[in-house]
Amino acid sequence: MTSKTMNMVQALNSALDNLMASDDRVILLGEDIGTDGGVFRVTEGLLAKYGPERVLDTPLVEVGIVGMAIGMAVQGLRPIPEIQFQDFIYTAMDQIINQMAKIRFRSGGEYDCPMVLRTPYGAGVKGGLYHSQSGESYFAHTAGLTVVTPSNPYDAKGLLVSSSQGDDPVIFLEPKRLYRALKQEVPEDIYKIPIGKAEVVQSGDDLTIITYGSMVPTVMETVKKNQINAEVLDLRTLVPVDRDAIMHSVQKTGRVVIVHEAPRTGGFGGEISAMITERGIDFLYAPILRVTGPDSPVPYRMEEYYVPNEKRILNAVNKVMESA
Amino acid sequence: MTSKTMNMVQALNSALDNLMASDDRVILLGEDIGTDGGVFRVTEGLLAKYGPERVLDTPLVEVGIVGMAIGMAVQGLRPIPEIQFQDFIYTAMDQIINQMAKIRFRSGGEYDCPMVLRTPYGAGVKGGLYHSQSGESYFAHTAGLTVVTPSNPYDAKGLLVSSSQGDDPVIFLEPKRLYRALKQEVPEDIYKIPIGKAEVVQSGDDLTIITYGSMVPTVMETVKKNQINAEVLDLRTLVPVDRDAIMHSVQKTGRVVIVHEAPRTGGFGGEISAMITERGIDFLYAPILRVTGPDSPVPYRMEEYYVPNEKRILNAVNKVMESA
Amino acid sequence: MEQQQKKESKQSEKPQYIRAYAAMVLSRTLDKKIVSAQRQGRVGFYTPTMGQEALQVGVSMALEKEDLVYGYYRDVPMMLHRGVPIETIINQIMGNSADTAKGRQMPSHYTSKAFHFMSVQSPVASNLPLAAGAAYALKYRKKKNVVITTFGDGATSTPDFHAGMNLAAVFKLPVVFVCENNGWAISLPVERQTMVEISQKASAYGMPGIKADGMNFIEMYKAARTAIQDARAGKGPTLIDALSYRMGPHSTSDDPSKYRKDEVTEGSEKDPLVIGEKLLTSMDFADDKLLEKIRNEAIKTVDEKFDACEKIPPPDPLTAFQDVYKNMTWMLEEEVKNIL
Amino acid sequence: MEQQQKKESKQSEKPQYIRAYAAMVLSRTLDKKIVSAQRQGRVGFYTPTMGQEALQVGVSMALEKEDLVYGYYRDVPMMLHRGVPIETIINQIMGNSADTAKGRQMPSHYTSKAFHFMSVQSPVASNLPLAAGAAYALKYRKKKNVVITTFGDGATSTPDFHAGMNLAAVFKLPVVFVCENNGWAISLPVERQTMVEISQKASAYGMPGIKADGMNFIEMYKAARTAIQDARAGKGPTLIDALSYRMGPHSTSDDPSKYRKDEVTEGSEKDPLVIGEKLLTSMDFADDKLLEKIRNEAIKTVDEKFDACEKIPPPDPLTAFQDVYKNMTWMLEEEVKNIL
Ligand SMILES: Cc1ncc(C[n+]2csc(CCOP(=O)(O)OP(=O)(O)O)c2C)c(N)n1
Ligand SMILES: Cc1ncc(C[n+]2csc(CCOP(=O)(O)OP(=O)(O)O)c2C)c(N)n1
Ligand SMILES: [Mg+2]
Ligand SMILES: [Mg+2]
Repeated sequence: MTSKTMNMVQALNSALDNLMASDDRVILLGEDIGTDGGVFRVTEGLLAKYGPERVLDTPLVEVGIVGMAIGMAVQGLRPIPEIQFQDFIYTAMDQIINQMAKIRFRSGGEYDCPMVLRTPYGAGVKGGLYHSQSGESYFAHTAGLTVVTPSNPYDAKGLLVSSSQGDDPVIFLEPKRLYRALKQEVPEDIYKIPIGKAEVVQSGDDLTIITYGSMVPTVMETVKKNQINAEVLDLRTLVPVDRDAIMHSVQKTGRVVIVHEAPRTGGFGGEISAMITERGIDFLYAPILRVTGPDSPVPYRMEEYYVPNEKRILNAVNKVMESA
Repeated sequence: MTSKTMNMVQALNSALDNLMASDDRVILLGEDIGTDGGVFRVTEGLLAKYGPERVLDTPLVEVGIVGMAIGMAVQGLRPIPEIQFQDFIYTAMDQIINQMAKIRFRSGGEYDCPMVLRTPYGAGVKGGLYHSQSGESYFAHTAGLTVVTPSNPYDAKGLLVSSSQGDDPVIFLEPKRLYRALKQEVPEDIYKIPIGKAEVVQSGDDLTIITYGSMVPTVMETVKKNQINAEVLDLRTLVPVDRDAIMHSVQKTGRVVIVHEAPRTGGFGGEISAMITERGIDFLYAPILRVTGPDSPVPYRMEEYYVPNEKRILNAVNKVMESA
Repeated sequence: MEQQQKKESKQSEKPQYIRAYAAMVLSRTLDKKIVSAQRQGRVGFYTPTMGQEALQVGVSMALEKEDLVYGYYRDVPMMLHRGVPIETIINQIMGNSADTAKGRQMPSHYTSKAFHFMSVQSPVASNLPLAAGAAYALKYRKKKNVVITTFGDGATSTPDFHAGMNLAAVFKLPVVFVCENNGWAISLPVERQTMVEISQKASAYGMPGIKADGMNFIEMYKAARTAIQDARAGKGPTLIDALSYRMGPHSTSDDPSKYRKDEVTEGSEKDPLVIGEKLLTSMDFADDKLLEKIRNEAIKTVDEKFDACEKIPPPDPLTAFQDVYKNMTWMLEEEVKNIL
Repeated sequence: MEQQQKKESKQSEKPQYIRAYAAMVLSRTLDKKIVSAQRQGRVGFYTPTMGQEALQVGVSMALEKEDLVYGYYRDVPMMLHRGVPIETIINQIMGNSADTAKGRQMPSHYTSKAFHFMSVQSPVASNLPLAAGAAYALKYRKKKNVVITTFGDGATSTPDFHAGMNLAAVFKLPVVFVCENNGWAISLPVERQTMVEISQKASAYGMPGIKADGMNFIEMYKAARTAIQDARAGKGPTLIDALSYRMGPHSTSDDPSKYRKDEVTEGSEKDPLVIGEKLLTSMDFADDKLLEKIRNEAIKTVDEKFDACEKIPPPDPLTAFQDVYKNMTWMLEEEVKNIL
């Protein structure tokens, strides 16, 4: 299998290319994804290669993009709609919560809805409060949806392929701050990374740091730079989350820090924390701490104060390590 | 102050009446709230009393109801829009998340958005998956929103008055299963119950049961019937939640059960649990358990299996009490 | 001779028309049965269809077997005419173990994949963008079928109407939008829903807008046929404003006396069934005896089937938690263990 | 004599027209300054306005001081014409401590309550239902003011357009919908956004739809004046399709060469500024010298103000976390303590 050095945008593009080549049920639709190649270039070249019947530049209507994709999926296609920024997904929220997530259930399993809703999320491009949101919690709380977020090019491709070839609707959240942040060797052929499995990015004994998506590199840099003997888990799938990987690590280390970019209150970190403590507290040596975005919108000029950074992660790690 | 026996619908109606009588900035708008008096009768009689300029029967468009209310609020009125069922609020989600919650912030405080978005939520009327949802987590995760849910007629009125007379936008979730479930003496005059304060419904020493809205009566019945020496907290406000009341009780009892109707994953129970454990685990004698709706849509015929009940609450209480 | 031919061609239409009328009668009979059963506490909830039979049957007459319907909660007459077994409808109303949707949905939320009837959702109009997507799938697969999507007059104010209409027009999709304009959205009359006639809305999207007499099943059939033929021929979508009247309450929970005086009553000359009868007799397709027979058969069928379906046991509680995903998540497994 | 009168009335319009032209020039000058500053890394992002000056100034000419504007990210010419200080705009672009919105929003998201310019959001068209609500508030208070809301051609496909238009029509609100139809929504030409002319969309709501030459500020002024007068007189809303052209890229992040050939270039005879100059000279309101003076003044103003604003320090980091609620929540206080 030949491979190539790719950033995340290129890896996603390669995944879409493979998926479209191997299955004519795969259709892309969204704003500016055709002629323009997508505002982040994820779909570049695909219109030329697969034609306007499979790469649809749509009018400006997210509820229509998602709703139309659902209709395609219900009738046997495998659409992959794109929402230009996750911040603009909310007009489609009714389609997501009341249609996409519930079709299999409400039809008694007669119909299903295999599709992947891709969207870039998170801060990092100085986009202010409307181009920086991390809304994973809204989706994670919606039964029927699978929620996936990659943290590197290799995973991005493998997870997107698995998402599209699965049987259930997937919300696929792409951390835009990592789109061009790092390059990796990525196979040019199609391959899968399983949904529902976390990755142990680094083994360690002193504590477990649980994170995902946009925060993985920040956590890893902090851990390396400060030589922290942490086990770092990259969840990769938020729903269904990898309970076994989490519990395995936590029972080993007895100390937990959770890191995500979304606001703390009602963020996915709360779920992870609760999940751990309801399975027992005897193995915990310290309070479970969360390092998250604050309960406020993402500011433009002061973005760097918003996003969790080395200092804040280190603070939490130190606090957790100090506890008896 | 004269009072009257009222159910929750009547108490809410009385609050709206008082608010409208005392402040001509208060405007109601929504589907079927005028001539029909609202499908649950909460606005009954108000069109006749205050006229069509203050009680607006709107076309069928939630995004418009909410968006128009925001525009009114920005221009100095105090609208109280109604969404007929919380399940149908999602087409307005962009207005809620990106406008209502962010106007004060994004305008540097030049504009504000004092309004109350009322909506009935939860199961209990055999409404199936589209007339039974408990979506409080979506709102609780949205910085800028205050989230309130009453559990009895007296609180319903006092909290609605406070919500409408406050300075920030409020999501006001009315547990429809309790609309006519119990009656209380409720003052006919206007009064307030403070936002952000939980109520200790029952004092106790063995454990703390934290709940809110639709589940309060179920918890209380279980506790009374089984003579459990529990401290029962009714949160009343989810955001900002009453940290002090929670920590005070939990530090006293050392055991916690959280009960809500919404699905577990990403539910508000996770937030409460995480909030407690990040403040310390030394005072906990047992894992924090959650009794919640399952991670599935609410079924029609088998509704009673979905909603937390005595058996499940008791199970959790027993487990928590058994822990050393 | 011309006269003669006309008569013959007319004669060949007879079975089709009789079948249409029979479906209307069956639906009306079932409607009344369910409403009265609801009053007796034997049914939880229902949205009656009375007044919308002719328009739905008219549309259905113009459809082919493999055409897709993205309908809504009042589409019983259309389902019956398309051949959906009456049991499918009653079992759904009961939410019993024979229900295609396993008792999960509120009454009036039907599913029948076998008859290409997409499962009904409650949020008004959110089937419209799906209908556009389904039509896209047909077009992409070069199938000669069309999609019909139905919705009420209130639905025209929603985001999903705007989205579905525009997308269908922009991509020139084989979909026909049928507004079952019954004059009311619960308590709001259509005159306060919008300042224009519904058919007028088509002009904002660049598609034809047809106003049709939805109380006359033959008129409706003709209007639908034109639109469906156009869609099938690749000429793109049409909006049909099917003028009708909601003769019953919005639902069994609704009390229309709060907000209106009923304008069309059963058996009056505006009743679509009465109009249908007149059409059939004036064409010499039916006489009172035949009509009577059809009515009696409907009553017999409805009574029998209703009683039989009522005896079917409820679903196994476990089914209330299945089909959320293809395979049950560990979370749900854990929760179900606590519940059952 | 008639001739004479006409000339006099015309003469009285002169200051108004010169002021309009000056605002267009000032906006164009600022536009170019910001774009070049962005290339130098002195500005983070910007959505140029080139090509939309005439339409905006034309609308603004027809407004009164207390009228409200619910605008969008390209409304710099309108703001300047209404008298918003140029510093307000530059400080917003910089996100510095003098910005009305305290550096919280991306560039091009202006706020000026002093000039009744509602703070701009990014989600396309979501200002429209707000505009309807604001208009309701004016009507309720029996004020004689109107609301103007602006948005692009792409915006017409959104839920919020449909909602705002219908509500304004149903409640007969004093609001004018101005579609700044610049032909493109990023890479999508308006012909693929919808199958009809934008003005046509008004007919779906029962309001007048006017097509206006948005490249000619006087034509635009006349169209806007009619609509605004109607709204002020209680005749309800109007939709104006202001035909124009996005002469620049969608934003400084966009590369239009990927999807189009520019059709209107600066200084060409389609340029709204060139058209404006011709109008003024043909009416004898201005000669080359005056035009030159206006241009030079604009350059001087822009250069001076830009340099001055650039020196203003960034906001105190704490301000990034204020105004979420009137009073900071305990959660945020706790979090901010960890952050700062
Ligand atoms: C989005 C949404 N809002 C509100 C409701 C509650 N509701 C159910 S039916 C209905 C009226 C629908 O009227 P119309 O579209 O005319 O259809 P009809 O019932 O008259 O056939 C309303 C408001 C809903 N189901 N969905
Ligand atoms: C709801 C929403 N979807 C997508 C975007 C991303 N986006 C920003 S501007 C734009 C195009 C807008 O086009 P138009 O309405 O014609 O305005 P113009 O930029 O041409 O002035 C898009 C797609 C957005 N801001 N909001
Ligand atoms: Mg109707
Ligand atoms: Mg445009």
